Amino acid sequence: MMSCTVVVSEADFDPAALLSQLHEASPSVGAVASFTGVVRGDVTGTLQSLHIEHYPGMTEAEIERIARQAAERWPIEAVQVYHRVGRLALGERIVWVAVSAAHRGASFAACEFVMDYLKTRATFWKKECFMDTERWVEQRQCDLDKADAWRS
Amino acid sequence: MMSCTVVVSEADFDPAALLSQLHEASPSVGAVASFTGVVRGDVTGTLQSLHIEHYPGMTEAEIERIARQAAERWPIEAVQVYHRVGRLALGERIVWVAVSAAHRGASFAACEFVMDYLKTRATFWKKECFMDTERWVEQRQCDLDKADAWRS
Amino acid sequence: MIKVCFFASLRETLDTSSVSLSAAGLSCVADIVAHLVAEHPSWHDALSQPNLLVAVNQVHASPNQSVNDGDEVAIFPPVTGG
Amino acid sequence: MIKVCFFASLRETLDTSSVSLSAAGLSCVADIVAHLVAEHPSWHDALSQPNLLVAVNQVHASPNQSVNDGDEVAIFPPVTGG
Repeated sequence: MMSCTVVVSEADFDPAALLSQLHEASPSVGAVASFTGVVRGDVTGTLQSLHIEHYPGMTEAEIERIARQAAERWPIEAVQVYHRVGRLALGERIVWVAVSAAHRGASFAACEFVMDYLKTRATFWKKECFMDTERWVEQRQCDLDKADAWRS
Repeated sequence: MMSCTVVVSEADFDPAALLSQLHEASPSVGAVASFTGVVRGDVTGTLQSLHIEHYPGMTEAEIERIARQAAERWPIEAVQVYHRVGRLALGERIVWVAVSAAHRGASFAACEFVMDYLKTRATFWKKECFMDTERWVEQRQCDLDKADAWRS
Repeated sequence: MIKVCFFASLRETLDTSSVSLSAAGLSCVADIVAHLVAEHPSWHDALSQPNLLVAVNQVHASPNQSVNDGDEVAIFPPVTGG
Repeated sequence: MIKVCFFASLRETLDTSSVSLSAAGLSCVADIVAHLVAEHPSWHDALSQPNLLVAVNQVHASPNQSVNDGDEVAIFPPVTGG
């Protein structure tokens, strides 16, 4: 039975503690793949921060559905998803996805799968805040393509 | 210019500090994919520890060659590889590979590429230590197949 | 009653987080949208954006999904998390 | 001189970490292996394992790679790190 932890919060998370939880949870864990998303500066260097809104309740439920789909496709032990909301400065962590498994292939594939579907299905919205203006981020076609690619 | 850090040591490493180094290094880092390998219990439950031997000098040079190949294939910012040697108990970390990039696709692909080639080209050898016997681990065909798959 | 929630740019454009509607005569999400536009003509353009997504009871849904009294419906732009 | 290093199970079987050989008459890695077997007949089986790998100056190499005085040659079983 796969374990699944989903946390949406304004607070930061501690990757080291999260990794330890995964590999100390079970002697059959041999591999942990993880992904950290970070607020990246824009090309003009004028981005000040991001503001992230979400749909409380649905967000967590949708991420858990994505994690369950991953567990149906690959033999994995546990999935962790932490996603921050509210205001985030440049360089701050936004998202953490980690997947533990006996073997690395499953952990890598499931981790990337969860990230790709999170991008296209989890109910978060990012607003970019500049010195004197704000702008909602548009969904990127390449993110839709990545998620679609898992169907084949 | 990609930055590459390779450390082979008996000492443990701190994933949190390593992750922070990567995403604080550059404002253009938006994604960090990482992999942690852990000493996994065997099916009989009798494995006590691993002993890892390596070829000092060649190991580090070979891993750096692998990282450079990854940087030629994908737009990545930095690669970290930490690999432990000596005696490791069940549940201890063996290996850490982390790759930072602007975008997640490159970080995931390069991280898995480095792990797959590390498995088949980096000069480490694992010995499994049981209560009353020891046994050198045999290379697995599926690891060779994974590395070969990157050629196509 | 059916609760209808708006998020992100749509919430800002409508200047409304949610509304409650009587379920009478509303059989699917598209009916709700038509009803909202009839009540608020100024919402027409925002609610006609072709890329809007909908959820019913916190699950992704299509505009022709049926709705019932007590449901929570959400309408929002494409998601951009991660 | 050419230094020849052994690792892991091969090091244990030969009970030797490394040997130094005069480079005279040794033109490639395969020559070195033949020379070692001639000097140590008991090493024949261990050095005849078909899956052994070689490196010259800490770079993966094939058995027919040429060697020169001062080179460091290594012979080892398939690697199993990570």
